[in-house]
Amino acid sequence: MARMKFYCDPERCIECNACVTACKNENEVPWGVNRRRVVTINDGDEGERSLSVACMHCSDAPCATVCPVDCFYTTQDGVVLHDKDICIGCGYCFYACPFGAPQFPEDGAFATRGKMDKCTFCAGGPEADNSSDEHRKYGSNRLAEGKLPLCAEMCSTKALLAGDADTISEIYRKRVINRSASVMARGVSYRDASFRAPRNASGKSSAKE
Amino acid sequence: MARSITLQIDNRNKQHAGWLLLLLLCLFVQPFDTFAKASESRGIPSAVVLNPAAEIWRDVRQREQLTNGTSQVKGVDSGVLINAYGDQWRNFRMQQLIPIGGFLLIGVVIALALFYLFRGKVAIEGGESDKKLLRYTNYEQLIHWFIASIFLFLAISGLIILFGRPVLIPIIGKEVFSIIASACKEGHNLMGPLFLVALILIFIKFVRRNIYQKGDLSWLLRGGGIIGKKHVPSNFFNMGEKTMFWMLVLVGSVVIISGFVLIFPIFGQGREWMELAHVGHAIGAILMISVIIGHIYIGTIGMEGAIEGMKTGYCDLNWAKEHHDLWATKAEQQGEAISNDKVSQLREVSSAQPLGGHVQEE
Amino acid sequence: MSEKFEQGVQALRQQIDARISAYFSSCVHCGLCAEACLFYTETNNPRFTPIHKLEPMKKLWRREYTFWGKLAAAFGLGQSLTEDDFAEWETLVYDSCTLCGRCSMVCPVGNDITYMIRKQREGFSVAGYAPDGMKEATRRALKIGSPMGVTYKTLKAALAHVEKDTGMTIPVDKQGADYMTLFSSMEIVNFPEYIESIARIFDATGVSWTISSKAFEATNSGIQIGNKEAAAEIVNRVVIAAEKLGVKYVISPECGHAYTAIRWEGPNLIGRKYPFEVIHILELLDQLKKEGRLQLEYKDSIPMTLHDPCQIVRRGGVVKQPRDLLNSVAEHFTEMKDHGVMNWCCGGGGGVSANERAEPLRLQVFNRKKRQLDELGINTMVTACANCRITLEEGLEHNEMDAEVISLTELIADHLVKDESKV
Amino acid sequence: MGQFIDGPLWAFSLGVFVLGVIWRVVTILIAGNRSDLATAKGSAGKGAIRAVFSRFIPERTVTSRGRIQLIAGYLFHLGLLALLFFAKPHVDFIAERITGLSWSAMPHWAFIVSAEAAFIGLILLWLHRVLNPVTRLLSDLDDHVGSILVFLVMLTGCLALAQSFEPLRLIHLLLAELLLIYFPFSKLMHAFTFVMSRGYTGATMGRKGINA
Repeated sequence: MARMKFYCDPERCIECNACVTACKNENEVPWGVNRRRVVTINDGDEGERSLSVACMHCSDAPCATVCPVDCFYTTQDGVVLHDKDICIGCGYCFYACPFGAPQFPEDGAFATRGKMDKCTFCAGGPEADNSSDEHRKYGSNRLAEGKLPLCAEMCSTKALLAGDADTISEIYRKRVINRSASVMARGVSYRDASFRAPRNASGKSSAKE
Repeated sequence: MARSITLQIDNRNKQHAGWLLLLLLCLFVQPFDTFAKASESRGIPSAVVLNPAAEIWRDVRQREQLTNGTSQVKGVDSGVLINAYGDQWRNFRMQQLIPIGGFLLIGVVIALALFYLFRGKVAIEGGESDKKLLRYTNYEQLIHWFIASIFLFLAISGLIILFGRPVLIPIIGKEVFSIIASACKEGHNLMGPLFLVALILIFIKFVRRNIYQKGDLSWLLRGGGIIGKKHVPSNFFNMGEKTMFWMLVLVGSVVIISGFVLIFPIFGQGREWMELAHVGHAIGAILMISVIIGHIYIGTIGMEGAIEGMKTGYCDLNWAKEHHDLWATKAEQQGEAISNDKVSQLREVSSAQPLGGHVQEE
Repeated sequence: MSEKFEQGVQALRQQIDARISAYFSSCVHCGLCAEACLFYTETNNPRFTPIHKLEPMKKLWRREYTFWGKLAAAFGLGQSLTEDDFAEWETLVYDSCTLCGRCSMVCPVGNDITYMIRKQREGFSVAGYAPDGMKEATRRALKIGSPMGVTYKTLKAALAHVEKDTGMTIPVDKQGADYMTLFSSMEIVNFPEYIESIARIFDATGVSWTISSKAFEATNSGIQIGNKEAAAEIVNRVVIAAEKLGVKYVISPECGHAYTAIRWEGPNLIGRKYPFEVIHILELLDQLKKEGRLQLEYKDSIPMTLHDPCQIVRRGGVVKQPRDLLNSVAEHFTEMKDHGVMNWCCGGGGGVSANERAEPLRLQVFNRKKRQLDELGINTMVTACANCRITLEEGLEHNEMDAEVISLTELIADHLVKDESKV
Repeated sequence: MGQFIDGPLWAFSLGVFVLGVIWRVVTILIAGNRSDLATAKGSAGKGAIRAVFSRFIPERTVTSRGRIQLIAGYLFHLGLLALLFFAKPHVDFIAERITGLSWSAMPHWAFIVSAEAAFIGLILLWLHRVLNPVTRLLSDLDDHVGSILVFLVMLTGCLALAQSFEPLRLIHLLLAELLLIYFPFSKLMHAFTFVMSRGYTGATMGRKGINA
């Protein structure tokens, strides 16, 4: 039994947002909903890192725990999905999720948020695989076709990996060995290796100020 | 910061607890200390299979300054990598609010049932007299039943949302329950603001009679007459009623404000605000419901003659003398006591309608 | 009795026209009319709610004109109008309604409740459920010619008295006069000063006028009790007399409901238009003043207020004239808080003053007027209705108030320019 | 069941409503009024038109003594009219099912605010009806059925706000249909006949030269 996971390598992510675009396109998500987003830490400063974030498909998903109508379920592949026919749009999953994955299509005055939408690991929803209903509500079901989520497949630097946890772990392990340690723990990995001291100016040219 | 929010929650409760229902709140406060420790040890959700991302996320999490970044995706909190309080809120909701809140409400009902078995209906000792006093004007009854109906609707719909998953889903299934829950959610959100309107009306009309006075302390010390079985002198409202009024106003304000924070997620308030608001909303609501259950008990089966004032506008003179003698004596001296016949003429009771009222104020 | 009841129901049925159907269809039982009715505001008795006084008529309407009523009737269910309803509602319809029309002004759906009560009285009177005082008054009006039993002989005596006091000749039965004037029997009996005032004003302004010995009575008990045959008969007397004398105008006296009767209901009662015009004495006085024929001198300095007679102002449309006239003779004329078409009734209109058993209630609801006066602090009340005058005076006396009620026409007569050369 | 409510029953209730209202108005008109023979002082037509509009504004007497009813009445009627004709789901429904014409709807928040105003108004009016001695005396079954039916339609509408649960929409629709069927046979007709009542009274008053 596989356990599907995402992994984003901050050493490789170049904040190109291709994963975000791919996801939107593949799943035809409504306006205002972003199942995936790229977060940049220390933008423009030393130690700038980007991470592509979406639902992490937790094993003990907080969203599923707090849902008042119990609309979440975990597939055999370890993908956390939800049933939009049952969702009442209360927003509790959004409060509980550490990653900010649950999204809502409406602005929410008087708490009208609409049905929650989130990353499905390109695995659709409870409806029959690749049925039109499923596509309308949840977008693509690539997993049923034997494909991985498009965001990961599109990633040009292969920063974003998706797939069975064991396989990804293995890839990651190899990368870490090559880099010799965890990037975050050590700070900027290639600063020490660079030929000259960093320039006084900080960050990239498109720095937002 | 994780600690500070816990402390904040903690303090809020201690403030209420200080002058409200001390005993009840201790139930809430105590688990909060354990809650803080528990959340630390839990850390991130334990993974059955090691997630290769776990390491990096743990790194992110340990460095608080790193949790806030920027994102091309625009939206509230979209730059936040980790919402550290989500898990605390989840623990509060699942391990404290639902079980403790549920048992508290059941406990109140059981306690009242036991009290009823023990004490029975408090009768008017002198029996009904042939005179009545005007207790509530038409307008006062109107706003009372207005806030009552809205409160009941909000309480029931809120309780369904809160306890539906453990209580109702096993009985009626997810599909049916989600319909009911959606109805409750939409109704709760739409009717919620009406409670503010009703509370303002109630506050303006009743605040003057609810200011604490001399004698209220002795009422409290004698347990409102439960201790010693003797009626304690009180004015138009007794200490218990005044306390309920202020509880309704203050806890009600907390519930209203937190409710607005929750139903208007358009002012850029982040998740931590909404989580905090939810905590305040839930604790406040459960407190209010508990107290109102007691209020309803006294009004219906607990005490003879207590509901008459709100039902008909008039209360029996003997009842008034027993329970609100300072007010009743003064009113009687001023010649405000009206004969039962006159009351039935003013209320036109000949047309057999169940509810009553009083002539309009000029 | 039962036959009479049937006739009463039939009479009631005949009254239900499009207006009443629309009114009953529109009424949402909001109860706002109660807040406009002095019988409710002064007693707080919900039974005095104006629309509630129409329950018998509504019962009939509901049973015979509505879907549910007809359905229930077809299955022998529901309530039909009973004689008990008449008995129970008699006091509500006659004692606690002065047909003042205030409720009709506030109804949010625009129901003319007063009109309906007036029509409902038709059924009640036919069924025999009317106060004895009013029945008697109507009988006397038909038989003797005046509800108070005033005959031409009494009038003649009063006229002789006036002639003696003023030295004028009062024209009686003068063919071809412009104006034929009517009196209320209350004026003849209680306020002969009114006759004198009229005579002096007309003399001073040179109006060609006369009094008919056949029809001098303006009051119409038929209108009050709700008996259209009687009302038509009383109107008809005036019309015939006026036609016979060939006058151009008939002057309605100060009396309130007399104006409604002769001016607004009269043509409909007799079923034809008049060949003459009906004009209220105040309208005529105002017209004379505007034409410059009525010359008035000096203004009274005592503060005065005006009591609007409902039937002349609210139900009659003579709103502006009394104010203009009063302003021309009073320096300090202050309006009551509720005045004009929203005035409060004296409590004795619509036949209530002729109804002895209603007296305690009438005196109770006088509190409204008392409060209005107390608010103003004015002790001189000018009015233009003999019936109001009597009711007000009784109310003032009952409350031991030191206030005076004067007739506007008499006040005007007192201010006539005393120059004999001016004609 | 759902198909029945959304199909034949809808058509039937709309038919009953339209025909019923016409029938009621016609029966009132058939009863007829006698023409007024008294010489008029003013215009009946003008008086009628004036009364139809002027009665939207309350008289001062009532503004102090009937304040609650007036405030509640305005809140309820204005709120109900706004949400009936300018709420997005209703505009869409009317355009799709009845007129084919569409007009711009209120923003969602305005829809909710008007619904809230209508709820405040209706709850207060009904409570006033049962608490105040005058209205309690006057009220009959029709008043209560009408109020409660309107309340239920509004309540189910508010419960169905999420617009994503078909059963909730059907309950709302079913109650609205019952209301439409009940409408012509009840006091709710005042929504149409008030024009006639005000008109008749205004015409009479107008002839007498009084502003009513």
